[in-house]
Amino acid sequence: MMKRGSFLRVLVSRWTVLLSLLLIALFVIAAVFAPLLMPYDPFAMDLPNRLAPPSLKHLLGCDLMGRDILSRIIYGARTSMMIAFVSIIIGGIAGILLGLVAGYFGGIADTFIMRLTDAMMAIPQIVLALGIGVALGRSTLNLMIAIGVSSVPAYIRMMRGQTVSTKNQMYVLAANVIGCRDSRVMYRHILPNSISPLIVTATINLGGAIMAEASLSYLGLGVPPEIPAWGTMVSDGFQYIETAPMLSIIPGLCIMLVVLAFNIFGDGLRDMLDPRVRGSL
Amino acid sequence: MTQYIVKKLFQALLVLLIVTFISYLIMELIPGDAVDFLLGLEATPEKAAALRASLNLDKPFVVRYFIWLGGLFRGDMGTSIFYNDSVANILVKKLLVTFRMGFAALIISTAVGISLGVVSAVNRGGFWDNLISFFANIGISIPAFWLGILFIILFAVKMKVLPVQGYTEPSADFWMHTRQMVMPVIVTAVGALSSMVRQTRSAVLETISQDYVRTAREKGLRERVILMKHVLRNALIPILTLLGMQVRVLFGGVVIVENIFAVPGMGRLLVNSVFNRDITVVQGCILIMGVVVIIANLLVDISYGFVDPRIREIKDVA
Amino acid sequence: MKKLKRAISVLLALAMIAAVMTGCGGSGTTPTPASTAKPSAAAAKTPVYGGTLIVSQSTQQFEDNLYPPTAANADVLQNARPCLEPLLKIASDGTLIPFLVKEYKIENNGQKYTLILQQGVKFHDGTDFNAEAVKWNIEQTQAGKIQTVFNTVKSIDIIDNYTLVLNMASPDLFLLQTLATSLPVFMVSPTAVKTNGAEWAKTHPVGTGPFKLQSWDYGVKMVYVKNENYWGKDSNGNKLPYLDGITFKFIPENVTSTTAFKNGEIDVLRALTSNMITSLKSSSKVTIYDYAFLQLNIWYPTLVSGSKFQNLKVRQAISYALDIPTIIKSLFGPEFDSTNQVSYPGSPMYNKDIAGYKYDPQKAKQLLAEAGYPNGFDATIVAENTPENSLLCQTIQSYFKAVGINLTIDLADAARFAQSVMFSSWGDRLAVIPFTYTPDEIGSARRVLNPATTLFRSTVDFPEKYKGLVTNLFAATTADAAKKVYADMNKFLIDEACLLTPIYVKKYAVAQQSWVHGFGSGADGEKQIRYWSPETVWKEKR
Amino acid sequence: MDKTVLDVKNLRTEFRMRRYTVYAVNGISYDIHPGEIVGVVGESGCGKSVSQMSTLRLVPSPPAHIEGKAVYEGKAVYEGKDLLEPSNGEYLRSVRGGKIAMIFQEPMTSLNPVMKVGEQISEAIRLHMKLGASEARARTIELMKKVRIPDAEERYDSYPHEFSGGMCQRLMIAMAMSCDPDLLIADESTTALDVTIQAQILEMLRDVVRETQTALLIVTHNLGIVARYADKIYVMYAGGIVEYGRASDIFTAPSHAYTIGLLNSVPRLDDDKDRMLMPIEGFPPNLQSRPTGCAFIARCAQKLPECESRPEFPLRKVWEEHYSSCINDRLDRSLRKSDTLFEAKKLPDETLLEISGLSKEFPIKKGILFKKTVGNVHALNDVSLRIRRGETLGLVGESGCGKTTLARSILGLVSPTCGEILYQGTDLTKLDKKKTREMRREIQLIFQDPFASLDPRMSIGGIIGEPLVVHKLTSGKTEYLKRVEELFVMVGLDPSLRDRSPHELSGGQRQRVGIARALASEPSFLVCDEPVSALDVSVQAQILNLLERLQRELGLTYLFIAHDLSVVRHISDTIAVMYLGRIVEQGDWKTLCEKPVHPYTRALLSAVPIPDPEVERTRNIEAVKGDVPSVSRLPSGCSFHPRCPYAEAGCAAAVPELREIEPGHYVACPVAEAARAANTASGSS
Repeated sequence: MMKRGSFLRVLVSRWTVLLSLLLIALFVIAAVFAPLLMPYDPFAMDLPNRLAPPSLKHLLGCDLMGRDILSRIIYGARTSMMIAFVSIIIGGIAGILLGLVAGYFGGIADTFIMRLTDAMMAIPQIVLALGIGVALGRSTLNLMIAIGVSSVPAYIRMMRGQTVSTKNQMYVLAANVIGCRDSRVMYRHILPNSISPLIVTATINLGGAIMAEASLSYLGLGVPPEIPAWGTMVSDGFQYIETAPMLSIIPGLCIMLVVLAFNIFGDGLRDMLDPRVRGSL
Repeated sequence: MTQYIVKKLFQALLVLLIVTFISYLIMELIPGDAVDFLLGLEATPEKAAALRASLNLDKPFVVRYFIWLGGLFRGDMGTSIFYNDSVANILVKKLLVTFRMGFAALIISTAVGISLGVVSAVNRGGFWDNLISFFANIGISIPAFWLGILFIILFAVKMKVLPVQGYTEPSADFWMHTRQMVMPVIVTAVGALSSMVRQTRSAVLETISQDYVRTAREKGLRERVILMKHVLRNALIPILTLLGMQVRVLFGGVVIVENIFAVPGMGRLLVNSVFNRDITVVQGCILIMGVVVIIANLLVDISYGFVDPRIREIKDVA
Repeated sequence: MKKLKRAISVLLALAMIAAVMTGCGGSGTTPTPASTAKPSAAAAKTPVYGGTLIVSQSTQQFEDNLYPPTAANADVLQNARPCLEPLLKIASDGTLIPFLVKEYKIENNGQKYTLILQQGVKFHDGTDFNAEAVKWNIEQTQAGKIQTVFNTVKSIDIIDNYTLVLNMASPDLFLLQTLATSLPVFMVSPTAVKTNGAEWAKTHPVGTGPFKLQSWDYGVKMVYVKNENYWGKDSNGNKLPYLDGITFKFIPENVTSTTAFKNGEIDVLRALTSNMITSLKSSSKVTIYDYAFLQLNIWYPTLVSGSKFQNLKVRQAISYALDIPTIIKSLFGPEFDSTNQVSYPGSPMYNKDIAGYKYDPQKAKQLLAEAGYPNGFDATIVAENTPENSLLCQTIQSYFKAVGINLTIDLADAARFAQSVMFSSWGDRLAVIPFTYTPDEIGSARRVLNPATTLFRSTVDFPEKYKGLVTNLFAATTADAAKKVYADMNKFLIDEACLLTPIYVKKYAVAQQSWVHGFGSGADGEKQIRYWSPETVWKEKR
Repeated sequence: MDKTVLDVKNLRTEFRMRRYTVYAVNGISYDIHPGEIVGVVGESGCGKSVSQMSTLRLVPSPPAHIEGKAVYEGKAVYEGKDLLEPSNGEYLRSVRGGKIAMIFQEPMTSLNPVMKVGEQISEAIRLHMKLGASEARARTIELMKKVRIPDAEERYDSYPHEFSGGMCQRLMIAMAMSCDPDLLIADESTTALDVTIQAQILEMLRDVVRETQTALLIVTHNLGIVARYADKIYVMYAGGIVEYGRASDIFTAPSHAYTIGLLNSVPRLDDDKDRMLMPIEGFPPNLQSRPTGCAFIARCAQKLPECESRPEFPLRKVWEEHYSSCINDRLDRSLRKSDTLFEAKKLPDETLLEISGLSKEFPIKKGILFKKTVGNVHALNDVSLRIRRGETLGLVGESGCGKTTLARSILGLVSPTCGEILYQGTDLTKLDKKKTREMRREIQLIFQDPFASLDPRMSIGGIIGEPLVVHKLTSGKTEYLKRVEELFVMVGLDPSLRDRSPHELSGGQRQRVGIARALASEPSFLVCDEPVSALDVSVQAQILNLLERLQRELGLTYLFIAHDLSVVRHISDTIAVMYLGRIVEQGDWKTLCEKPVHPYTRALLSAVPIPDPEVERTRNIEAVKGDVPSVSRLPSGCSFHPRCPYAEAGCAAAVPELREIEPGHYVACPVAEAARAANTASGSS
């Protein structure tokens, strides 16, 4: 990898990447320090000012149960981020292992895993997630499992391609020549060299996971109702779109901005980690 | 070439079989079945048992799957528990609706996507490139249903230009049909369009840096000729691969959009059936979605043969 | 697919509970609708012919079966009303209106009924509507086992082509009232069903109605066109129906349907939710019929061994902990009402001297302490996954937190709710369960508040005293006797055993464009929203 | 000779990247006359290719992602017009491909894979010569015949992937010559080809150029090619011309320290065995800083005190038409003898490795589900070899001759179809997985591509130390670090590089890391698979000397595989020549190089140009007909007979046996002696 200093300096050189980095930082800070930043308790009901418009007291107004929208958005960041990261981890780990095995050993293992992946890829991700979600029932953990499992095929396909191309490199042959076992070759040589495409896919999928959470909650499968999550807030806010549009528009906007930030950052990262490009930035 | 096609066909059939097994397995895992739902509180144990037997719900999961599969080979996709009508004739109407919308979205996203992708790749780093890439990035980040509702408020409520919902057969009233289809098609197409632009751009950039493009330039050909005859023909291969994937993305989009705009398509039927535990209809929908996606990929694989001579005579040298 | 759609689905599932009307001599009087709507100015204007009425509601969930003898779903059958007609109609004040049956005579204390039929009426397939057809329809309904209104009919004699006599096994003075108000018994052409079979009949209703079913796309659209040779005439002799056709449109997304209504694309929007009402209130005439059809209660699993809810004090503490009136007033729309018992304020069955539990958090805390839970306990509440339930549970959760109970919410989708709550023990959890008044309160009470139903059999332990009251309810022959027993049952359930905590009562709300007349209030004063008469509806030219 | 085709006046090309600039070409001037052949020589990174591209303003197509732009200064005058003038853009486009044509290094990737070959050639003709489609097609076919492409009519419509490397290069030449250019630039056009094919192509190119009086500019790093073909030679270093002059003067009186260093570091077929290669120490310059003074000063062994102080070094006249920028006019040009006596290397006759009857076939499978074999690739057939301890066996052969498959079989990476490999008595082919892995300590491999064979994600120390960890050769951290340090020193690497990653090192340093890694498990047998062919000439010498020193110090045995005969002759004790999976001739280095018997060995030897114009003037090349046949359809009998000038009827019938015509000298050709006799009679050595 490039020396630490120049890596960041180069990454930040493109203003769009800088902006997206800022947005992601904001999102992470909001998620981690949620309890400190929230002006009100996101669960506290205050029936008199139900659907109150934005005011000085409540910057973004109140939702249908009189809870402060700003606090719920901040807390929602935590839930959405947690869901995004955990589902990435679930999808990623399963995908990497299966992809690695399929790519490295080839033969029947490869055909079996790849045909299974093709089959799961033939079903749209939202339908897969819906099926799994309904099977498990409505809870935050189940939602994460649903999004994670339905994103596994994408990781398998990416990891297998990467393993097949890395496997034919000379340094992998060299590792065999000096007597490494298959397992050592995989985790010591093939995995580290597939890290960069993996990180890029993960960042772009982070955005995808947040959107999946939103779509699933629209279809009725989101997190338990009292826990604020952006997707649920958008779908619950639908009913009152004419009377209180803020209820849906703001969380929708947050989702878009964060997903946009992750995508731009993902692109920037890919250019950064691509050796051919590194020289020119 | 034919050998290559036959090989791909075999693979497609195998994958389709696995698709049906996966969807049957998921439906099996979902607790509760249509019978309790249907009979309501009047469910006397004998009545429930009788209905379950008639629908083969009492048999073990694997047996039921093979009965369904057997039926499939005889061309009968089973009867819907809910609408007690054959799945085929429920699906046929809904299929047309979804295909019309999906196909229109595919055409738009492909045509516009590829041309914008090429434009932004050709003047790399220029104004147009940044502008197109920026909007493409936004395009993939917007959740479909949120955009749908924004469209409804903007066009239907405030500007009262387009009808809010509903679906009229094109044969009945073509003008009304198109007006109703404008918003759903655009909302479905946005996501697919944006990812198409991004992928075409990287495919074209990759091809521009190849040696034969330098040779073409060295031959003194005009830039436009180089782009058309040399760059695009070679960039077509990765773009085709992407096209196969687009069909899957569009089906996902359609499921959401049909619910917002009350379009009676297959996506909405599928979601309802999952919640109604109407297994045969779910199987029918997923089977058709699977078939379409697999056929799309098959067509893409075959078109490789025409575009790239190297693939035509595949010899598997061990 | 919107969550709200499943709310309707549960209501309809429970409407089926009301489907089976048992017992004899039920009071049969319909609840007096105190219509909050302004008397419609339509009466002054003269009806105009032509136009198609577009009626819309959220997608209904259930088996699309329009063959009366085997149809189990009242709302679905309502959609067949334009082409199928009942023998008799009933006015809002309970008086019977002759329709297909021109006259009727009741002899020897309800043992014998003579029905004289309207003459010159033809089914849509051209065959005659005569005594033979009515006899066949009644026999089919008895065989269908879904509707029980004719169970007590021993035999039917055909006197002549247009008169028939029903001999009752036991005296039943209210047969015709029940017939008019229970799950509608529509007349279907026997020849059509005999030739094409019952399965075909489910999707091809052939009746005597003012319109014919042209096309039906399940869960999407039903299109009716005018029946040219319809038998009916209006009060001053002109031919009916006024409209050229009626189209039912099912739109899952509320926002979409409300916006379409405001744009004038839809004439009548049925089954409104509270937020639809708030958004529609500003723009057009919204009629809320004071016809309550559903109540939601929290039930306690007293039969589950070791459950904390077996302790009466805990149940009472929970009742005191909830400030139901404020919740309803602030969170839910005008079509909701709070009540302290199974019945509702507007209903004749309402028992005034039930104390109920006023909102008193201190008392709740004190009761909890006495019951051995000084700093509260953990609990779970299970409800069906609808927007209203989600709203309700979150509110209950915060009220519970105030008294130390921390509640987790388990929202299950319709099928999972049916499987895990309705038909088996729902374990040591609170359950939010609806109770419907359709078609009449006493009938529902007999069926639902009955310890033997699958709903309560395995989870709620009803004391002996209560079981005695239920047997009396079945035995009550006169309306007043049944009413007395029902009141005692209510008193026991709430004040003595506190086996449930009522939450809200929901009324049926319909939005109607100003140019639509005769939809809610029929020309003959019939305020029934659920059993409307399509032939007298008409639209102004726009 | 008076009219200049192209006159370039201090051409300067810089790549302006976002944060730094690469000074690729720093003000070079040269001119070329019709019919003249000019050679431009230099190591990689000296700007020889970039300068040619710049004259035609062909942005040297950096990978599309690089946003850098090429900035040109100076003039390139052609027919009176300066091509670099932006306003002449349209004119330049008409010149490109028409009047000035180029041939590139990688023939296979320079042709559009999805377009018919003939079309790609006629495309240029129609553009520049304004000919109709049918005339263009006729002209293309005629050109294809001219560059000797068999059955040109049919091959017009076939695709690039159906041609071999050599054939593709011929197509590129046809394309370049298609519009009768005035100047043809061959940019490393034969580097990727085999020696015999390279000889064919260059000979043909020279005849075509002489015949059409086109000017030819050959850009290469191979001094031999330049010596044989070029009239005038320019020597480039770090983006500038350090010396130029007539070919004979440059070789007889090199007057720049760098040129001398180059000449002394190149092994020659005709130099005596104990000659010591004198490598240029250090590694190529970093082009990211603007050069001042003499760029070669860092590596110059004969620099004078004032070399440091002088600001710039113009080209000064040293001889008639011979200019150099080196100010030291008393340069020592002598070759130094190696201080070790090679003859002294007596070889014990203890056999370390014995290969007998080894063959390997890769089946070609076809079919849908159940793959059936339709053909066989005969990689090796019936190879037998003996290598004694401490000996270096050179294995020479062109691409497709099976030398890499042989190397991989010895290492157990490929399991042979039949035959056995005895290593100190144990047969490697019969070992199970675990035992083969243990044997890996004994036998190690050095790779050709130094960059690709090092894991980019690991540090240098980690790479070298990995065998120690894998075989648990050291117990404890300190002993591990000490052993790693020892290995660094052994191969001449600075231990402080331990934490750097491979891409920060030069080619030579990376190859040393490869060698250190191989030595970590103290092997006694090293297989070197083309260890130096990817390196620059000067660095090549460093590695060869290192290998020789290690052999002496550690008593290693080498199997040295290469396609460059001069390198193999320099380092090996005995040499074996392979052709299409068979050993055709084997013998000690002296007899094989000086008295070759097998026609293929002789063709190989004569195809290698010697970096000395006088020798090259008189030598004619034993031309070899046609192209290497495909490995899946081997010709019957002796597989060389279709291309062998002395082939007789018998050759096609039986597969010739490897027979011992002299002690230690084996040959697999029945007519070998007669052919040699006939040949010596005709007076060529």
